[in-house]
Amino acid sequence: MAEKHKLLEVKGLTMDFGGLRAVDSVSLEVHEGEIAALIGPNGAGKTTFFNCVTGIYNPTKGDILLHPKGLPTRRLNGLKPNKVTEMGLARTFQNIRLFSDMTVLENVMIGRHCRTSAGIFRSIIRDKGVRKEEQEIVETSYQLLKKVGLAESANEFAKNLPYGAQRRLEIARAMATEPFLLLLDEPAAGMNPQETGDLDQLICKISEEEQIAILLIEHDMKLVMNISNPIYVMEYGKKIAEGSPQQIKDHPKVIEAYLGEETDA
Amino acid sequence: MMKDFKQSILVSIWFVFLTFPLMAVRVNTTEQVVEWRWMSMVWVAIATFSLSYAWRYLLARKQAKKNEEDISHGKLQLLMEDMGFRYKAMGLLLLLALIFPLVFDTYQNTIMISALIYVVLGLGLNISVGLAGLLDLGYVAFFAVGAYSYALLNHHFGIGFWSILPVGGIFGCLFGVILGFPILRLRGDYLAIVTLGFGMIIKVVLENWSDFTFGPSGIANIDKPGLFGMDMNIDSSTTYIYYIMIALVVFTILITNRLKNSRIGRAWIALREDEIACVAMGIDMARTKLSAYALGAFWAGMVGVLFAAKTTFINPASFTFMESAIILSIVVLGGMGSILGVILGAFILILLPEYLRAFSEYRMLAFGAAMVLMMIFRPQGIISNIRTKYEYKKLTEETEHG
Amino acid sequence: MKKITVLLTSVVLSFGLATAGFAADTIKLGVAGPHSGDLAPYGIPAMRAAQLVVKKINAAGGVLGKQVELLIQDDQCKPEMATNAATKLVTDGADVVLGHICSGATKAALGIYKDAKIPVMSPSATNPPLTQSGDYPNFFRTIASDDMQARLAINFTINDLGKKKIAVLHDKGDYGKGFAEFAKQFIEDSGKAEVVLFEGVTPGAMDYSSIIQKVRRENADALIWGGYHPEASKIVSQMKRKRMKAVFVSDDGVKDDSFLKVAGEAAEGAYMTGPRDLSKNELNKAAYEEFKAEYGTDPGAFYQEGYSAALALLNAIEQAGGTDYDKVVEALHTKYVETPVGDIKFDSKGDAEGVGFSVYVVENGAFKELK
Amino acid sequence: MDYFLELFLGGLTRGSIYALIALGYTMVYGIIQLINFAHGEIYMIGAFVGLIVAGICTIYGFSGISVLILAAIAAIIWASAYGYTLEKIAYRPLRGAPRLSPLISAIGMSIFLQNYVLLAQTSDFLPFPNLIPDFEFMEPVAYFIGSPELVILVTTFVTMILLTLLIKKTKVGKAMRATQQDMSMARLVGINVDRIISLTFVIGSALAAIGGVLVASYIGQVNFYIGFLAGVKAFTAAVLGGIGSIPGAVLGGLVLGWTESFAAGYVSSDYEDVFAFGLLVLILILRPAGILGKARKQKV
Repeated sequence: MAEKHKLLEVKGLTMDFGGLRAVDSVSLEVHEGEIAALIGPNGAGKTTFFNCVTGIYNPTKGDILLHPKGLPTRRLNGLKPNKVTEMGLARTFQNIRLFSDMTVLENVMIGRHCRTSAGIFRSIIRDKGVRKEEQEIVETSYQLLKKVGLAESANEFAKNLPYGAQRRLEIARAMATEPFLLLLDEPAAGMNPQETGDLDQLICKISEEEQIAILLIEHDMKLVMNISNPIYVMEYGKKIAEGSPQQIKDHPKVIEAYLGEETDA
Repeated sequence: MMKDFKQSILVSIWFVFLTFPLMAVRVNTTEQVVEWRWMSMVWVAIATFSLSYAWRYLLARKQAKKNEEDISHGKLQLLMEDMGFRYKAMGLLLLLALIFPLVFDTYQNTIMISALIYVVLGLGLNISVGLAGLLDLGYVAFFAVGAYSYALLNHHFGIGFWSILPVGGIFGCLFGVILGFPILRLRGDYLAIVTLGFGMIIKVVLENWSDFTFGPSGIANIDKPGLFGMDMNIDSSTTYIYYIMIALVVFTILITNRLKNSRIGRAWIALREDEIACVAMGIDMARTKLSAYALGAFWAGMVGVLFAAKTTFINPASFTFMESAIILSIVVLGGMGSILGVILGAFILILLPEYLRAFSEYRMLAFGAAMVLMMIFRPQGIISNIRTKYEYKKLTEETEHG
Repeated sequence: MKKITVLLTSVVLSFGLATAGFAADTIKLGVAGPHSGDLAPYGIPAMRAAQLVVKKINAAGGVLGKQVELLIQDDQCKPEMATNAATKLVTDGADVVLGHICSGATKAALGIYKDAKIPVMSPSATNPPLTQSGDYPNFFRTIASDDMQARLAINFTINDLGKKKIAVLHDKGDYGKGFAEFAKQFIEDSGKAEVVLFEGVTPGAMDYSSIIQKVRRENADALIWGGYHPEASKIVSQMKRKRMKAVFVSDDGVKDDSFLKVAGEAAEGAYMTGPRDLSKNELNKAAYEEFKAEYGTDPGAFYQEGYSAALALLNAIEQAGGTDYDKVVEALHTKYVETPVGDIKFDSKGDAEGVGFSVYVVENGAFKELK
Repeated sequence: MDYFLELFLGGLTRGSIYALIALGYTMVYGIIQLINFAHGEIYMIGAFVGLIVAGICTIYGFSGISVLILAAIAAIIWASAYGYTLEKIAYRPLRGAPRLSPLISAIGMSIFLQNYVLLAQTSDFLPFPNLIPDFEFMEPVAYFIGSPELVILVTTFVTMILLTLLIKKTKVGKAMRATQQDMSMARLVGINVDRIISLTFVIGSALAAIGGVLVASYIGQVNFYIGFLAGVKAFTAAVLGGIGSIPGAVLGGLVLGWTESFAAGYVSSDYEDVFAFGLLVLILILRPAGILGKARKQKV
């Protein structure tokens, strides 16, 4: 098998908050078709890492490079989050951030914003092109809802969805931005085993059917071990291990980190 | 039962204590007299005793509703969401609006024009506050920009109403962009204080820059809107302005409604709901905020022109923070984001005090209290935002077959 | 839904009430001014004056045998409300109007009255262009205009007090800034003194210490203040505290008992202009007693002027033999009428002849007329 | 140089009052991230209660600095009571609501309180009795600093030291700091967060009341509207210094006081407010967290 195309390349990423180093020269790569995972105990700096990659924080040091297929490489450091998303990198949030007073369908429609173009004047005039674009937005969004199994609740308020469904809605919304790399921040947090199983399948399905590479943060090792490869492990802001699930399982530092946490809890 | 009673007693004792110095005593240090008003304490006690019951009942009901989830739609709300009824109601309203001046006298028309001016102001502010969630406490500044652009251009160059009407809107818009550019990075509450500051700065400039704005004495003899050079007396020109205003309101409703249900409108609402998620979904925050702010300003500028033409005299005293507060309460009470609600809000807040002149002293007191109570018990306003229904099932079927 | 019905009913009802009620053949005297809101103290005395005059005249048989009916409208001194009030008065068929109180509101309303051919007389709008611009032939007033006040104040400061370096401050308001600008112009025209400082202060600001320091740095020997008494009290208190010797000269807005009480000792020696002392005028005494008998308190601002305006307007109708606009205006210009502010008629521009200002000084906690 | 010193002292006096009021804004904001718009009204109510007490005393023939202290105590008691009630009625039911809701509620409360005092009392300016005697020892310097200024400076200085001690040294202060850091964490370790929030309002209101009485006796008059401008300015000061930071509020107050004083002294008092707000906008653009504020990263 030929070398897979490298999509995201993070080199020596460091993020300081005042005197505190939340992420300490972490490097990581995601290739086409992969479901990569970033795991680690609470407070290891995973979410900060995500925030740096998606432009919410501007990293102190290091490079974040995006290699879209067929397009020149882009450095993401310091880019605004919306630019990052436009580039084809979408994310979900650890503590769900839906637009709670909008309907489920509208939430996904927001994801289409950066792929559509109607401006103020055209929205007022509402010419044929705009009407067609609106139709396309509704259409695509509805299809995405179907894909994540939320078509039935399209007209409900997002805040009224059950927890698991809200997580899936976040994924659908992110997918509406047409990413080639999807970053999921603890997608299984707070789910029961049944829901987690469904989510497993959904993630695999997205990866296969949509040709979207996935980088996910997970706290729960089990989910990760089933579906991801490679896995990166962080602790106290540093990367302590990387490799296949098997390698990670046997890695002494990982065992230490997780055992230590286990006794804490 | 007993517990409630005890609690209410405590509440009323507390309020008697609280209001004692301000309500029971009146010291006139100019005349050197002290006036004791013990009766007011009795009233306070009775009023707070009964209000505390109402308060607890309403809070409990709010809690219960929260648990029931989303069955909060009242009858009025449901009626309003019925499209057929809405069209009929709108048609009827428009008809009523059109025959209004034929039935009522000039005075009623003038009052109605004032109310309609506030409808447009409310709808404009609704874009930035209601839809995009940008609290603007200096909105009246844009109103002033519009009014002064007409007054000055008319005074110096004699340019007529119709040519300035769009120009006023564009000036308002431009000001929105100029002021908005540096400050829209700020978080919600900072934005509120800075816009408040801008509102005050504009007033200070209008007062001080006498060479340009004629200072506090204002500009008089502004032309009323002309109609093919016809000479109009006060009655017919009021009626004429009334119809212009109706047209402007209809125009505003049409456009804001279209914007609300567009790609841009959705981005505004998303921005209000969650800024971070919004940018993460690829929406350019600065641009979206700026567009909301500037479009809000556009309407204020436009209706400012009409205001100047209507009163024929303007001075800085018409553009105070209180005006901004009144417009804000129209939006809040009517229902943030809801076009229908804002219209209703404007009519209630402007017409009611006009017809209940006897209570006009209590007007601002009631505004303030209503703003607080609305936020607590009915944050969605009198008529909450009516959700757009998207047609998708049919389309989906079509694509699947085709 | 029920709430809405109640609301609608009340709105409809009030429409009905507002439009109903055209009485028989009467002479309608409109009265407009601030009767609520923070400026109400300036509007209510004139309104009561009109009520008292009308009561008295009606009891004596009315004007030309007709009873006088009062139409009272509140404008809160706001231009937009003033136009509403004016329209209402025109619609209700007012023959003459007593008002408005604030210059801004008056300016806004005058166009409407002009179109409807209604004579208007203000007891308090002192803004000079109201008469001097010639735009409003239907406008009259029973109070002298700001420039007269300013001229008197400046003459007094320069000629009687012999001051050379004058600082002019104002409150950025319509009245205060207008007065200050005239003062500045008259000082410059006189050639005998110079304006060393001309600035506005923010009403309601915490203190005026910096501006007071500035006045001292400029070595001003007189401070002219254009504005009202709350700020004036702050200024004189701070001047006293800073041990400043400059004299304080101001306008009618400061000649208020509150100024004496708030500023206390600091007010001693302050000069201000104000309407001529009329306590010796018989009509004025009578008007004062009437008010005292009816309301039990002192009348307040613009009572005499309001009383005089009501008398002048009704007298003009009497003289003209009807409410015809041209005849009433003619009568106002030509026929003298005895009022609490003196024996007056109106010049071609609408200013009252025979109404004037005096300079007062604060002495032992009271205003004393100087000339 | 004299002139500079005079302006400096004038700005210091004004700024220290701003600082007293700004502390209330900053403490409340630090804990519940709310601009308590009605805080200026609390200041006004403090001044009014002080006027009522002082007025009654002087009418019955008492005078002097002890009356001022009595008036201040009454002002503190009632202003605190109003602050406490304000939080309970207008803000507590809105905890967890969208950010805009409590802010609008606060604006509503501000309008309400203003008009409440207007209707219950009067719209006129009422003279505040002159209770601060001219100290003999101040006579040589009375030229640029008077006794009232001295009283204001000393009082604010002492108040701020007491406040610092309260926050740094006492158990309550620790609980307040903990709640400010992380409300849910504070709740977990057994701090009664609701009570701490109430307490914050009470302390903030007490400070505003002190400011109110000081200003009233300094400028000698009170009316229902004095809270609006003072509140806006004090809030500006709090934001300048870095909202949420207590030393920041003090610094912000002083910086604002000096800005206004020097602007009026060296440029023109016509545009005093423009300078104040211009400075605010400038600071917010250059340093959004204020002079001493820490950039508070929102948790994502």
